[in-house]
Formats: sequence, C-alpha cells, structure tokens
Amino acid sequence: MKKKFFHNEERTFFFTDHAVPILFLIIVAAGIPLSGYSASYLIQEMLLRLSRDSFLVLSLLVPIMAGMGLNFGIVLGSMAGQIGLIFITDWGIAGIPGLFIAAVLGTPVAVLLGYLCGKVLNKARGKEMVSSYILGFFINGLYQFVGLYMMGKIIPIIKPEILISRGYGIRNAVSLVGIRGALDKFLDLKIMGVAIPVTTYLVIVLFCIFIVWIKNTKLGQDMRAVGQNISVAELSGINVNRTRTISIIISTVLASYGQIIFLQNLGTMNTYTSHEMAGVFSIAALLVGGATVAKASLVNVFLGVALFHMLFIISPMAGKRLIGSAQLGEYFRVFVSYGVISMALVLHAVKARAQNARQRIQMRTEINAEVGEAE
Amino acid sequence: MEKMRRILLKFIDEAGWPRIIIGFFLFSLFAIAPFVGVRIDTSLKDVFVRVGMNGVMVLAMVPMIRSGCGLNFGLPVGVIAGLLGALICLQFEIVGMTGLFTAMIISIPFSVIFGYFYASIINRVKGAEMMIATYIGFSVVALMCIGWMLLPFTNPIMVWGFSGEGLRTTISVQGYYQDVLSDILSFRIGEHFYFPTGMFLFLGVCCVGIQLFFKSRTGLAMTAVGKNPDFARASTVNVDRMRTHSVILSTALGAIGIIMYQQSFGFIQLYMGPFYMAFPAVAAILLGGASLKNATITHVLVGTFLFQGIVTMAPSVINSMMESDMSEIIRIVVSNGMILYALTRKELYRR
Amino acid sequence: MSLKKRIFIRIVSISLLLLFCVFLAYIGKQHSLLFDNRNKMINGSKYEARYLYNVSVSGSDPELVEIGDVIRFDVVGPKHLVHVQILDEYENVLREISKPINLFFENFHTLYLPLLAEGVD
Amino acid sequence: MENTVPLLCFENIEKEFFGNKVLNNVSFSVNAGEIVGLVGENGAGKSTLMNILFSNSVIGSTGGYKGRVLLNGTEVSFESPVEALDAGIGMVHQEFSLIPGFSATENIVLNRETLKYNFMVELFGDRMNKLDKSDMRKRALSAINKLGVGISPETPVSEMSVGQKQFTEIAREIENSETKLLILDEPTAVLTESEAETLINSLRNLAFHGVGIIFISHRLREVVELCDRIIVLRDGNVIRDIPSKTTNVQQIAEWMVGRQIEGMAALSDLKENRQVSLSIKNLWVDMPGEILKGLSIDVNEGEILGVGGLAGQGKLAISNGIMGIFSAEGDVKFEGKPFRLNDTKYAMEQGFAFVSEDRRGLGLLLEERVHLNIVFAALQSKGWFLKHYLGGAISQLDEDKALACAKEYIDLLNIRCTGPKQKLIELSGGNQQKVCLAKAFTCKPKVLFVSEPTRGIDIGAKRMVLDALKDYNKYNNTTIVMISSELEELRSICDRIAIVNEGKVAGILSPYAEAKEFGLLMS
Repeated sequence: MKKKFFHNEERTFFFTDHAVPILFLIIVAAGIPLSGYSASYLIQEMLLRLSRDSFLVLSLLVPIMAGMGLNFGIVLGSMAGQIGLIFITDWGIAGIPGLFIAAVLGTPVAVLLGYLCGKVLNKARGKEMVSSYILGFFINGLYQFVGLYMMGKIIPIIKPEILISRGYGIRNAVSLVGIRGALDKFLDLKIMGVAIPVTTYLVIVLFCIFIVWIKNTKLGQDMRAVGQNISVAELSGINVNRTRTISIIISTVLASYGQIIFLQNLGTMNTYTSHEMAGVFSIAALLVGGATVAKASLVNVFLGVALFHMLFIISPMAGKRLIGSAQLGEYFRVFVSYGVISMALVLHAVKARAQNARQRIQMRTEINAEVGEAE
Repeated sequence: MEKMRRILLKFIDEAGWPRIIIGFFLFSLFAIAPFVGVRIDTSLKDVFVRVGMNGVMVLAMVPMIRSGCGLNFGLPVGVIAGLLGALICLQFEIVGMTGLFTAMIISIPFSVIFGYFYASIINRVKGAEMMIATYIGFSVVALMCIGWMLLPFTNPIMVWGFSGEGLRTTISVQGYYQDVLSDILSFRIGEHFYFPTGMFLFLGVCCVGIQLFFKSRTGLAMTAVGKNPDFARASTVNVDRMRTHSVILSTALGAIGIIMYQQSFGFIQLYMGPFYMAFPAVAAILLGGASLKNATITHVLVGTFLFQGIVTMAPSVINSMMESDMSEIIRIVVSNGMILYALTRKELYRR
Repeated sequence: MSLKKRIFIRIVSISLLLLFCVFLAYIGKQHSLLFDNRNKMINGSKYEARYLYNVSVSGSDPELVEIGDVIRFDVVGPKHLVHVQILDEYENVLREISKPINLFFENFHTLYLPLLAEGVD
Repeated sequence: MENTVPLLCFENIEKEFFGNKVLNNVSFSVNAGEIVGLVGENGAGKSTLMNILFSNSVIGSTGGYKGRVLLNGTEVSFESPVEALDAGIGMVHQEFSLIPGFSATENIVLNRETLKYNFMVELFGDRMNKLDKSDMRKRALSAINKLGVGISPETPVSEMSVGQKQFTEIAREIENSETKLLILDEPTAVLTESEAETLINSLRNLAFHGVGIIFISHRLREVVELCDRIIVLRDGNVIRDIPSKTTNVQQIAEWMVGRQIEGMAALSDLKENRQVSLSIKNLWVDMPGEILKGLSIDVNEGEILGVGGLAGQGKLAISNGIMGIFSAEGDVKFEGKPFRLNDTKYAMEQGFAFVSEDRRGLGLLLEERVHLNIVFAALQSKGWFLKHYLGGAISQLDEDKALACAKEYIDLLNIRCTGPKQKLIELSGGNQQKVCLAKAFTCKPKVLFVSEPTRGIDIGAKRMVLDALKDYNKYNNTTIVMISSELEELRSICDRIAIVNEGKVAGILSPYAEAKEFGLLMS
C-alpha cells in the first residue's frame, strides 16, 4: 500500500567504483601519441619503473587490510631504509650483500618507528590518515636532526665523502655507486633490446606470495576482522590495538625494503628528500590503480604503478609538444598526483556515506517485506 | 598549600603540557639570549613583526574549527585567492594603501567562489575533512602553478624577463604596498626595536570583527553546528549552509592574511610557495590551546605569539650557542609535534 | 617448555642471521687496492722503482703504472688475482707475475710494485 | 531435583547512576538447562543488569555496584567483557556484532579459528598459524545444524537477511563448547514468525543439553511459550519471579507497567468537546528503531495527549517526524490547514516546539552556558534576543535579554545552577532536562511535543518537570503531546492516553482506565 515511501534506489556504481583508473586510462591514452615516444622506449621505462616502485606501493596493502586507511607513515619506513643505506655506504659493502645488510640494519629502526606510529594511530582512531601524515613530517624532523647533527659526531662515520665539509652531518646527495642496480642487474634478461630486471621481479613476486600467505594466517584474519569492524573484533577478544600496531610495523618494515630497492635502482640518494616523495607517489599510484581507502588488491598495485608512471614518463614531453613548455607538463603531473589523491579520498568518503544509505534502504525493504507479511 | 596545588594543577590541565613546555622554552630562550650575544630588542622586533604578519592567517583557522570542519589544512585555497588579488592589483599598478586594500577587496570575490567549491567538497566528506582539505590545498596549489605560467599578466616586474611570459617565482611588492600598513603609527625605541603598530591595529580589527561575528545569529549558529550538529538542526539551523559560510569565511581570511604577510615580508611567493602555508598556521592555533573542535581569538593571539616566538628565537639563540642552523628542524618538530598532540588528544566532549 | 624452545629458536635464528650478515659483509666489502710504484725502504734495504707496470685485477682491463705513480683499483670481495706485467721504458714486456691476494675487512690494501718485481713481497 | 548450585546467581544487586537508583536489591538465579525470561519496560534495569554481568566500562566508571554475582557458586567480577566470554557466558546482542565482509563460517568461529602449525610460529608468534579452513567450515556447519536453520557456511554476512544474521550470531555462541550460559537480548525482534519458531525450538534443544539461557524480550507471548521461569523487573525491582506455567501475557504486561495509583490529582475539568488542533493521518516516519507505519491520531486544542507504548513500537517517531528530525510522510493538518513535513524551520514557525528524548544529542549544547541553551532555538527560528545595529545590517546577541529570560526560567522551574552563565555540562540530568523544557517554553509554542521528559532523572526532578508541563498547559492553553514509556507519568497529567503498537495507534484510553487495559493494548 505505502510502496513509494521506502524508495528502492538501485543504481549501478560501476563508474564511481572505477572512476579513477578509467580517467587515468583516458589521460594516458591521449598523452602517449602527444609525447611521441617509441613503444620500445615506453615499455623499457615501464618495466624499469614497475620494478622500482611496486614494492613500496605493496607495503601499503597491509594497513588497508587492517582498516587503517592509506598509511602515509611509510615515509618512516623509507627513512629507516635510508639509514641502512647510509651505513653500508659508509662501511663500503657493495652489491647484493650490501643491500641485504642495509635491509637488516633498517629493520630494527623500521620496527621501532612502526611501533611508535602504531601507538600514535591507536590514540587517533578515526583520524589515522591525517595523523600518519603529520607523524611523517614530525619524524622527518628527527631524522634530519640525526642525519645532520648526530651522524659523524655521535654516530661514527668513516668515509669523509658522505659527510658535509664541516666534518659532521650527511651530505644532501649520497652516491650509492656500490649497490647501483645490484638487484636489477643480477640475472637480467634482454628480450628484443628491452632489459628485464628479473631478480627484482622475483623479490616482488615473493612479496605478493607473502601478502597472500599472511591473509591466510590467524594474524591476517584478525587484521581483516579489525579492519571491517573494530568493536565486533574487540568484543570477540581480539587485541585490536596490538593487531593494528603489528600491521603498521609490517608496513613500515616493508616500506624500508621498498625504499632500498627503489634507491638501488636510482643509484643516488637525496638524504633529506628521497623519502618524502615515497609516501605521496606510492599512495597516488595505488589510488590510480583503483584502490580505495578501505580496499586494495595486488591488481590495483600493478595497474596503478603502470598508469601513474606512464603519466610520469609522458607528461613533460607532452607538455612541451602541446604548449611548448616541459615545466608545464611537470606541473600538470604534480597536480595530477595530488588531484588523484584528493579525488580518491573524496570519492571514498562520499561512497562510505552512500553505502550507509544503501544499508538503510536494505533495512527498510526488509522491514517492508515483514510488514507485508504481517498484513 | 593544598589550594595552591589545586590551582596549579588546574592551570596545567587547562593550558596543557605542550603549551607550558613551549612557554617555558620560549621564556628561557629570552633569558639566555643576552648571554650568547643575541639582542633582546632585535628579537622582540622580529617576533612582533612575524606575529603581525601571520596573525590573520592563524585567525583563518577559527571559523572552520568552530563549525566542526576541523583544522583548515586547505588554507592554500584562501592564499591562492589572496595571490590573485595581489597580482591583479600589481598588474594595474595600484600603489600604496589604496593598492593594499584594492588587493584585499579583489581577493574577496575569488575567496567566495573558491570557498564555495571547497565547502561543497568538505560538506560531502563529513568526518574526513582534514585529510581531504590538505590534499585539496595541495591540488589547488599545483593547479595554480599551471595558472601562473599561463595567466596573461604583463607588468614587467611580475613576468620572467627573458621570455616575457609566465610569472616569476617571487615578486617584490616594494613600491607597491610594502610596509604601508606596518608603518602607520609605528615607532622605534632605540636603534633596533620597531613596533609595526598599523599591522597590529589591522589584526585587532579582524579579531574584534570575528569575535562580534560569533555573537551574531549566524555566528552562534555556526558554533552550534560545530559543537552539536543535531542540536543545531533541531533548532532550525541549516547545517550544511553554516559549514559553507564558515569555509568561505576562513578562505577569505586566508586571502587577507596572505596579503598582510606580503605587505610585511615584501614579496609575493608563487608556485610552490603557498604549498605548506597551512602547517605553521595550524600549529600556531593549536599551540595557543585550540583543539580540533574549539578555537577562540585568545588561542589565535597566544598561539601566534608562542609559535612565532619559538621559530624566531630558537634559531638565533641556538645558532649563536652551537654555530649551526637548526631553525628548520625546530620548526618542523614543534609545529608537527603540536598537530600530532592535538590529533591524539582525547576529545573531552562525547556525544 | 615450548616457550623456552621458542626463545631458543629465535635466539639461534637471529644469531644465524647476524652471522650470515657478517659473511655477506665479508663477501661484499669494497676495498681500494693501491699499486705503489715509488721507491720503498723496508728493513733498511731500498727497493727502487725502475720499471713500468701494467696491472690488472681479476681480469679487468690492464692499467699502466708509471714510475712514481700510485693507482687505485676499487674491488669488491675478499679474493682477487693480481696480474702484473713488468715493462721496460719502451713498454716491452719483460716479465709477468700473477699473485693471489686475500683481503679481510680493510678499506685499503697497498701493493708495492718494486717489491713485487723483486719477488720479496 | 537434588540440591545443586545454580549456574548463575545475582544476590542483592544495587546500582546507582548519579544518585539515581536503577537497580534495587535484585536477586535471582538461573540453573543449568533452564530458560529464564527477563521482562520489563525500557529503563526497568535489564540492560544495567547485563552490563554488570559483563562488567562493561559504564559500570566501573560510574562507581561500580553493590551485591554479588555468583557463577557456579563462586563470586565473579570480570575485568572486561572478554573475560566474561572466557568464563562461558555468551551474549547475543540486540545490534549485530558480526563482521559484514566475513562469511558465516568466519563469523561463527571468530577468534576461535582452527589453526594449523607452521614453522613461522616459532619465529613470530602464535598468530602466524595458518587457518584450517575446512575444519572451520565443519565446525560452523555443525553449529548451524544444531540450530536447525538453512544457512550456507559460505554466505557473507552482508548478503544475509536479518534473521540469518541473528542465527549466525547465536550459532557463534553455541559453537563455543565452553558456553554454559547464553543471554539473548531481543533475539526475535527482527525475526519473522517462522524464524522465531525455529529459534525457540533450537533454544529448547540447547537447554536440554544443559545450557542455561536468559531470554530478554518484549514479545511476551514468546516469553511465556519458551521460558521455564519469568522474572519481571520494574523500576529496578524484581516484581515477580514465577514459573511461566502459572501466568499469562496480560498479567505480565500489567506487572510490567502497572504501579498502584496513589494520590493522583483528580482532573478537575475534563477537556472534552474541544477543537481538533493537529490532525495526523497515515503518518510514516523513518526513524531507526522506532518506525511509524501509518499512524493516525487527532490532537485536541489545549489538551495534554499522552502517548505510550513499548520501546521500538514507534511512539518516539511521532514527535521526531512532525518536527522534521527524521524523514516523514503523511497527511497532517494543523488548525485546518495542511502542514508541511520534513521542515523543522516551518514547524517552529507554525508554533511547534519539541523537547527531545535525546537530551544530550538533539536537546542541548552541553559545553555552552545555560542562557544560550535556553534562548538558542528561539533566536535561530524566530530571530528573538537580537540587538540590531546599522538599520538591521548587523545583529548581535542581546546578552541582557537572554540572561533575563534565563533567570526567569531558572526561578520558575527551580533549575539548580550557580547562575545563567554556568556551563550546562556541570548541571545534573534533572536540571539539564529543565533547561530543555525552558528552551521549548521560550519559543512560546502553540503545540509542544515532549518526549521522555523524565528519563534518567531523579524522583524530585520528575515531579517538578511534570508539574511544570501541567502548569504550562493550564496557564497558556498550550497543546502538549507527551510521549513517555512510563505509563504512570502519563496517567498523572494527561487528558487522554494513546498507546502505540507496531507503528500504529492501538487504542486511546482515559487516564483512569485500568492498568490491565493498557497492558492489553501494548502486547
């Protein structure tokens, strides 16, 4: 009788669900011919960047699983990785052994920072993203203090090449010549002139297996439970705060490895800026791949890195051809990275509200059915 | 004795540890300064000038916090509006006091338009405002980088000399409106001390204006929306509209704030200049004792003074003590530490 | 019991990891090999730099060391084979010497070519 | 029966919230294999009792409780709800505590998953164990079968019907072999008749296997049908503790609501033959938990209309719907003219005012001062208490007028505060409620809606509030619609009392009607 009151709003959410990757596909598709790069060049660049950036982006997955949103705190991990790299550079350990030792050195630092981050985020429930973001800045201040004032004074540094001329403090740019490409060039494969860094990909595959594996452990199950509904998880006796802290620690540690892989590819480290970019670019890439604040998969990671970095490659050239200024393309790219994060965050927030509404509608229809039954 | 203790505890509770620590730190910096060869009068001058410069931008936090939109990390939106006003004023070569106020007046319609769009996003994302505001700020700054390169400004002091197009990264306002406000009724004591009276008068007018606004019907409604949107709604207040008003007001204050800043600083900073503008302002108001939900004019004034005091005094004192420049690090640690403290503090009021 | 076992396993694995790291550091350590072709006094006897040398380390491109020169090779790892050609002033090969060297954790290792030519070192 | 120790025993439980006694000397016990029905009106103390059992943080933070809780004869006092679960007490909540993205299996064995060892455990701890999915499924299936419902273990909760969710939750409790005592809070409220039937059967089956059950419900018929024993709570007292065979639904309803009427002021002038002021036809309101499904009622001018009924039946939605707080639809006429719904501003302009049941939410700005709270609604909706400058271009709050108005109501309603400038959060609940009333009175309403005006306040304040309403009605001829769960209260001041049941008016009675009649309408 009173059918129209409980409107049954049925909408397809396909476009809003996939708006970001679709939009990017369009931009990239339009940009490729404009840039005028050859296919083989693009493929080479793409493979390179996939191997370089994927690991960092993958490190974002675990906290998303635990419902803590995008972990802007991976910059903490990046800093830890860089500390490892500073030491192996100083001690002069090269190649894959150097990378491994850098990772082992970075791990305790990352665990410590991750623990701290977890503690802070537990205190700031519901405001995790903005808190981890600010925490990144805060720890960056401390990192600069350690790097500029303690290294070479309190923490012994042997090699004068990496110190500022005044005798203490790490230089702005540190050459990582000893480990440059160590992982990429170990067992690399050339197919039709395109070099494939096989080992790096192997590490990434291992990581993916790790993600799948951890999902099937008790810890993974707890994380998913906490991620979906904190209060229910708490009621069932799961130690929520600890689970959340662990997820952040895992993410931070992995990010430190990711940063090491990233920098071995670049071969130089900007001591005080390399890590800052890690957070923003990884998150933007993940979101471009169609992930949301609450849901992200391996597909999102790789699709995202591919699309986002394709834009990186083509935008300066496309800008130059289009308006005659490479700088303009560069600004466009910066705008797109920030724009895409804002857009994804907005879409997620809007969708979360729409979903609440959808649930309400579902509840109403069920009640309607009940009423109908009764009458 | 017991009473003293209770008063002390109450004071600590109300002021909060960070504010007390920073206050003591600042005080001790002033105390040490003469012994390490830093002139107190010069330092005080610097602090006052900086308080005047930044005051209005810190004030721009108040409306949004009050209406429950959280900390205004999207301050760059207002800054961009202010920049547009300033640039247009320079383009038409309007100088002096007229120029300053023309710039402000021109910037207001821009801030209303920008603020409206900013608000329409903020209203859709209730509960996640701060992160999104940050990124809206960043996006707008990045977008305007393209704008600065393409907009048809022609005044030779603004555009790159060699190509004749695209705006410079920094543009001097000397000969336009540099210090026109600061110098009103300003006075000097001795060789080093200078007090920018005009700037403080203007800041005072803004503060009183905002204070009065929050006693008006709209202002009261705004506060109610921030404290309890359901209550406001039940009292016939249109919640979304109040939030929109507050965002527009914040944006306009941001625009006026940046023009004040340029007036004293002497330069217009374009491109990535406004990128991190929000953070010192946010930190300052939190240092003043504001929380994510409540902010008053007192918080603005106290906070700006403490924050600017620290960032001026700490480097000069520490530099002369240790001969190294730690100003940047201190600024980063203090401002972000303060924001973190506010984010992790338990909200006293529960709904 | 099981907790003790677990602690034991953890301590062992951390130790193993650290040992492995030391091993890796040993393999991956960078060294600067210095080839010194200057006069050298050892135990009161003087060895004069008289020849030119072509030096290569572990199959690298040979490099010429003139009299009074010191050149540097950056190498990674502990074991290397140094191959030295002794030349006269017209760069005719007089003799060839191969010498294996073992390095540990030192940053620098200097080979005195005059000593090498005399077969002392 | 031999002399066994009861499974659970409450002994002389007493609990106060801010000086307001909510439980008074409550004692009863539950035996293994017994199903005990716990019934009572909202606010009778059922949830407080359960909170005590589960040591929710509410209890501790409000000063603990008196008396003892015995489990198997030993006194227990849990540190947290989780400990209670560990001790074998299972609770099925009114709101679902299920993880929406998880399947039925994952929810049923939540945090009790079957684990498979692997070496990583030694390095990183127990949580590195892998899940044994097939065994988890087996366990879930057997629990579902025990209940006798058809839920596939793979169904994600988000795709289940409300009934299935309820069963999943019960399955989770019974899957735990440790569970000796199961508490169900309104389990059938969301079930269809046949589902409820299934549930009741499976509960009997559980009890047969020795599990003690406490069944909390408003559906009295089911309580009588299912339970061995029924305990009726009212105002924090155990009114009856009797075997269900010896009683019936009407009796229970009467016990639940019926206090003896003592010293009730006789209504001197019966307000009859009055004009209809507000005519409501077929009103639907979408208020969560209180849905109205086509209610019709006429409110006469100048009367006090009481609206009663059990919780969740929709009585609260009347005021919220008319005032535009929740979306509403229907045919409403005020003074003969059509009345626009879903528009709070319009309603206030028409001379309506509202005292919300959600005092701390909708009702007040707790961290603001008393006088601001009192004048706020009038200021916003009517533009009163403003001073105008520059020909009306600038307006400011008229502090003096506001203070004067607040003082007037502080005296009139005897609000205990240090003055109109005190912050509201420092006032007691009763005085906060008086501020709410003052806020509504300040709007000078023609029609005043008052929802649950005495909830959570002490006896003295209750009397004050009711008297104030009555006086206000008498001197200003304001039409008042008073919605309350406390029947006694309604009977003491109302001219007519409507009982709302299942979203509709079940009947309208005179305040002199017998408690039994009210009870009948409610069930």
